[in-house]
Amino acid sequence: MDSLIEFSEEQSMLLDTATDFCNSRSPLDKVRTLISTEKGFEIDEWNAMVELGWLGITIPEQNGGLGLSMADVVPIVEAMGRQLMGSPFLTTTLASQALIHGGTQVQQNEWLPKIATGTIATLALQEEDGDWDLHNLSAIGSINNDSIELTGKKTFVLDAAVAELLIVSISLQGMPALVCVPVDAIPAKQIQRETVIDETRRCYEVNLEGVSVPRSAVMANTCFDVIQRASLLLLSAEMAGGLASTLNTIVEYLNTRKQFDRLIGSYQALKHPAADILLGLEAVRSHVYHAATIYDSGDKAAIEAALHMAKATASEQFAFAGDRAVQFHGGFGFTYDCNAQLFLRRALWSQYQFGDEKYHRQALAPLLLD
Amino acid sequence: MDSLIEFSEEQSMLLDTATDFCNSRSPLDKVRTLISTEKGFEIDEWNAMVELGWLGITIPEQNGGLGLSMADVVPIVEAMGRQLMGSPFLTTTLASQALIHGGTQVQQNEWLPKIATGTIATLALQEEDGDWDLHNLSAIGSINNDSIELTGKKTFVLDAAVAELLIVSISLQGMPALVCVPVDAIPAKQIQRETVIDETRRCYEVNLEGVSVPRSAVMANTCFDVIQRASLLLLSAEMAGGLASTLNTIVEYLNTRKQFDRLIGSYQALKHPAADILLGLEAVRSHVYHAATIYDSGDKAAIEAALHMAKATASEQFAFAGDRAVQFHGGFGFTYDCNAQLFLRRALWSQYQFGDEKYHRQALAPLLLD
Amino acid sequence: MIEHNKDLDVFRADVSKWLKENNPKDPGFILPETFMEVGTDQQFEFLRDWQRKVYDAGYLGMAWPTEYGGGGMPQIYQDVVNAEMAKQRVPFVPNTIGLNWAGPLILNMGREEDKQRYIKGILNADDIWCQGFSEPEHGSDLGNAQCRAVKNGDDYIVNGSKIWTSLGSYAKYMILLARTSTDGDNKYAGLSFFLSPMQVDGIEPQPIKKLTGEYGFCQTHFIDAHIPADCMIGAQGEGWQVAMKTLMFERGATGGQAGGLSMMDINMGDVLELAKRARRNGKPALDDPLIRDELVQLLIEERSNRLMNVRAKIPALNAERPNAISMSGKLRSSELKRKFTQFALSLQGANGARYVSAAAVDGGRWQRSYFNSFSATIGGGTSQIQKNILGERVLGLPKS
Amino acid sequence: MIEHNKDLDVFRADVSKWLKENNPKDPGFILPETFMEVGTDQQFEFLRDWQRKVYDAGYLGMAWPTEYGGGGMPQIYQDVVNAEMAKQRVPFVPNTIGLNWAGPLILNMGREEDKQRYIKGILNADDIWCQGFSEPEHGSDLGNAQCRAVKNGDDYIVNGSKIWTSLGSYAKYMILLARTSTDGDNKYAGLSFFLSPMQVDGIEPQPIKKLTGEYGFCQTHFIDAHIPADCMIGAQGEGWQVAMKTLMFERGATGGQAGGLSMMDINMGDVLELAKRARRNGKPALDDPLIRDELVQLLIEERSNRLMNVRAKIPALNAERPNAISMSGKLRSSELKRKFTQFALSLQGANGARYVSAAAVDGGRWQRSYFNSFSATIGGGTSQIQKNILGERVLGLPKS
Repeated sequence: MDSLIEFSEEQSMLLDTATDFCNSRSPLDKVRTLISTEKGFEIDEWNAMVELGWLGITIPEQNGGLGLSMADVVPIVEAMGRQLMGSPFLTTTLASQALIHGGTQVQQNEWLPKIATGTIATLALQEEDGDWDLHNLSAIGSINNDSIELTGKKTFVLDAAVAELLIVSISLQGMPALVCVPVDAIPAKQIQRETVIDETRRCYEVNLEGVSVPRSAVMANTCFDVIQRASLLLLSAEMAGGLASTLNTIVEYLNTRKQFDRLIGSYQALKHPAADILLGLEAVRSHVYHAATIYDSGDKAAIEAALHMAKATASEQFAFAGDRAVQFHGGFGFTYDCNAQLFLRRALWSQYQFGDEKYHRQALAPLLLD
Repeated sequence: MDSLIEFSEEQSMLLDTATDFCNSRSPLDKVRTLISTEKGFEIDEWNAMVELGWLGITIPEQNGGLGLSMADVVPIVEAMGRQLMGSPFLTTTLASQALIHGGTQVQQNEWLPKIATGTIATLALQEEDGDWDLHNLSAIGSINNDSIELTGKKTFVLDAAVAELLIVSISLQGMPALVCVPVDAIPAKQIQRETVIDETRRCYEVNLEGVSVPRSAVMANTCFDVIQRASLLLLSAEMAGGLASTLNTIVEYLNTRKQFDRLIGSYQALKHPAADILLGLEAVRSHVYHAATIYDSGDKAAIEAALHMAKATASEQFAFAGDRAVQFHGGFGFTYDCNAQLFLRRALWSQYQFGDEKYHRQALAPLLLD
Repeated sequence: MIEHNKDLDVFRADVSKWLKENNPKDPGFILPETFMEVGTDQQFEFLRDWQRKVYDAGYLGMAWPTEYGGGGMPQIYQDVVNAEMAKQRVPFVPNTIGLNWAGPLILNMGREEDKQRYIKGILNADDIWCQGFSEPEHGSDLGNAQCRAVKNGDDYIVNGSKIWTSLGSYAKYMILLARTSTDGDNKYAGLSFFLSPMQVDGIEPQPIKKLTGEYGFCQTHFIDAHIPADCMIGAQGEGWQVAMKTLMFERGATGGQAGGLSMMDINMGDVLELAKRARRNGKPALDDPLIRDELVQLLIEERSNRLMNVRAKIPALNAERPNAISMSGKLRSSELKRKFTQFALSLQGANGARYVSAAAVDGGRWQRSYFNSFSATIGGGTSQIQKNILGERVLGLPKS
Repeated sequence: MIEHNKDLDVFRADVSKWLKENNPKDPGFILPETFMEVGTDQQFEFLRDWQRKVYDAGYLGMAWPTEYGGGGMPQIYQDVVNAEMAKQRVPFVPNTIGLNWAGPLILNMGREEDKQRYIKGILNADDIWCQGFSEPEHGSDLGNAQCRAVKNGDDYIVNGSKIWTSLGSYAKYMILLARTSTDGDNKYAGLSFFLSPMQVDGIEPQPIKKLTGEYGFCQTHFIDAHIPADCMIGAQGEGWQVAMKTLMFERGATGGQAGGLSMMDINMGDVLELAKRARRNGKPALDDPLIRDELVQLLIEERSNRLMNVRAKIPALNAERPNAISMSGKLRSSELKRKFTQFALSLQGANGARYVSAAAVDGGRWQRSYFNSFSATIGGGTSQIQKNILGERVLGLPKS
């Protein structure tokens, strides 16, 4: 019987490296500075990540990557989450997963080596109605001889302004499909920045009107299942990191701030919820590393259940911790200067991407009960 | 615009009288003594209540009652709930409501004057499957010339062993019906005491096999709606009383017991939940007296909503308070000697009679949302 | 009584008509929810003008004495106006500290000259008031205020810092709690209360950015600021008592407020309305059984709060703990608001992650409301402290 | 490794077979869930006989030294037995204090003669042990124990009272924490630890009725009871350290327990199974969307606890707070059990209000389990104290 959680030497080293990297490269001061920039990240950091090989972790060796597993990406994303890094790493990794599992040979050969060496790619899956079911699409592709004419809008497209490749979901002849759209194919003014609650993120609305791609842009496999799984795994891992830092922020304040001549951390009204948040964090990290452990096991039902649990737990606990972080910082918590809001905003953004806790619990019900 | 809550001089006097009565007649020591008795109450107390006119409050004057409203019963039942009195008052009052709103002229003239002067009556509505919907019946009445032969079992029949009249719900020619069954019609061995979680209550299983009543025993109106409303009102009122005493029990212990050289009430881990229970109590009492206020207003939708809210809130808050009462009494709370268990048991009994909080919230959904 | 009620009905109709005709149009920019969130000059001017208009129509300070600018009428008329303003959801009147805190206090214990000087300007919004109770280092611990006021001739010289001074940049006056003595073992006895001018050298309100990303509060710095000694209200050393009295007015427990709407109301009715049109996961949010149950729970809680507030007025139903309901009002309403605004995000599916912008559901109002809800769960004594108060003062439990 | 695993598989099959053949039949009376709930002689004898049978088959104390009656085998074999016993849901072995607290302690720090004297009797259930830590007046505050032991020649004379002595009426020995000194400002330094005989004049276990209505605990009174001085384990004044070490064994953090099943397991699998056959409001409970969601939440929580316990063994994933998971184990499992047993009542509709009897769902097991669940949320440090411990010792927050 294999263990429910395994953590390799390799993962352990990646966690250490990534933790050091993110701590030094992404202190919260810098996160705040980057909020006011257009791109939201620094190219130096990006290049350093490429240098470390992180963009190629899951890319097969023949395409210039390391050929490792998603479980090896998890510690990196967790470390980034701790420092609220607003990097295109997450979405680019997800795009490469889509290419690996859904791209044609040609698409893989064209894009994967580029991604491994620093080309940014992203996914354009969401639409205006906020539907978490990726199959419900109003963006449409019409076949016109050898090309496909796109119409409709995609929303919450991460880092679209800096991506060279967008993997776009559309309805094609009544069926969902994914197409590879080079950013050049989209007029710049049709990529508009959106205002999202997490200011460290860059999301864009992409208007597909008038965009045309060759028929060869259609991917071989509309691998929504792979994308969904990969997204839940990495989002949950990132949330585990954010939650850990939220707790640290709370604990630090509780150990510093005095009220009525006592350190406020001595009050059970704050201490006990802090303990609850600790237990939430330990639960979330456990679900994340369990999901990472079985991710490639092939046991579909177990993987689905593990990922739904990870995201449900992460959403609930991180949102709770963010909310309490603001509250427990008192008046200071109500200010923009206090870091509590950074965590709360990240928590809310993550909670509502790819399904919140109620959504995932409802998905779990038939898996666990029937 | 009439006020959402009105409380008459009459009700106020009844509350004072009942509080004094119950405090002196039903101290918790005595409640404990009565637990080990077969009937669970003392005939002296019963006679005193009859003397005070309480049994006739809602009975019309022409039938020997006071012709007042259910709102006037509420303060009495609340006071009884505070002292965990295990009296047949509740079920007898509900039975007289059934007679008033569903009985034939003959039935009313026969039974109501008796009840006003101390005859105990009860309702036999529940069945083995624990269904809260009173319309689903497996007990059956078969018409045989001028009589009706009953079969099936009724459960949770309060005080059946001392009642002279049972109002029994059956399926008659495929339709729900209520029949008046004098206790003499039922062989004594077919009335068996049940073990219920609240030891101050006396519930019985009544086996109807071989019981026969004349056709005239069928009531004029199968007034489940009236019974349901009256039950929810009085149960919620009784629960408000029980909840109030649960809080008092907790507060007293928190102000007496020391741990680590401090009164335990100084710890926020106990103080704050106590404040939560206080707010729960204030909410429950408010719902109860609001429901009492509009009970006879004729605004059916408002009355239904108010009663569902009262019972939902009472069930949730009383069960929570009972649970916390045991926990907060620590080791002592784990003993039978501690009064916390009395309240928890009462809370659970009440929670599962006539629908728990989830059931009533589900009933509220169409009323409030659609 | 019937005659009187009939008059009131006529009056109510008049008010209703006036409000319908005078309710200002959507200004084209997002309005704040309370006076604590006034972040731009545009917003301030719009609301100040509205207050002036309401006052000029005779609908503000109706129960205040005529000699100072009030209406001299029974309180019931102002109550009717307040209810109609809430019903029609007109903008709020922004001089909240003046209307609800300082005004009632001055009318209650001010000298004749104070009343002459301050009351009318409060009502017509010429003189905006702000509040100087909290300090950066002492949050909920008001009694521990360290802002120092030292007598110097006819003045007090003030040094220190106050925080959460809403409208600080617009205010002409501040109700200020400052320490005039550090002697004695009772920290409360060293406090005094001032009706302080704000346009004085050495008083510098510095706007603070809120977690919403907007402005609305100030930190007010006092650097050797000279305040005339006759601005003190109550005797020296009685500041704590005056502050407590002020807070009683604030909470409306004793009446005396000028009236008018003091905030943009958001309630469960709005959440329900949102649930009816919002889409969660591509489907109507109201179709989801878990969403339905959460809505019912929140509606019950809102109803509980309302019924409690009604019951609080019936002494026979509050014999055991007469203050439980009134003392828990802020806790109950603020925590409910935090909960339901947070819940409102979950009705929006992926769009729950948007923020104030045209593409967001209702322009991002719900996200902003959730963030702003913390001002009430933190300000005026955090929810945690409110529970202490309930435990200690209502239930009689020992101090934490 | 493969060879070893193969042996283990054979061994597991043997154990499985033995248990199937020897699992005692339903005794016809309701069995307790843990050693703390043994309320009748019938129950006690049934369980004691079962423990003896398990020991005689070689399946208890398998990793304890052979010279004292143990099996002298690697721990893994006992682990296999424990897992199989849990899987087949055989009755538990009742001498819990001996097997999991006193035995490991004696083996760890007892003298040779102690080991010779006590160990075998613990394993074969000839000598039942009980625990004397808590006192009526000092619940969770073990360090404040007041039960007094005064040296008198070769004896200590003990006066005072201990509470929650499970199996107190059946026990031959007690692990006793008593105060041998009241000097010094450190209350802990005055405590000593005894392996005390119970059949001594002046030691009187008095059964306590639990909130369930059953018996199972005693209050043990000491009235001038003479205990031989050589029953002390550890030096005089070191009782606190010995007690803490004992609690480490209890929690299984350091291994050393004799093994065997120590309680009747009730878990979320049972609740789910109940939900599948129970009727709520006349319909299958599992049809109700709110019930379904609560079940999912509880199943997630159970899974969280299990995964945490697995992760706790991987140092690289516990670098920041190595003790968080192990120190929260009791809190997590006991609170979950309280929650899910309470929830199980709600699956039963009106029948949730029944109690232990034939007519109740599963004989009333769920109602009784809910009541019994408080023994774990209260005993061994209440959940409230567990959260203090997490806050203070794991998060480093200041003392309450």
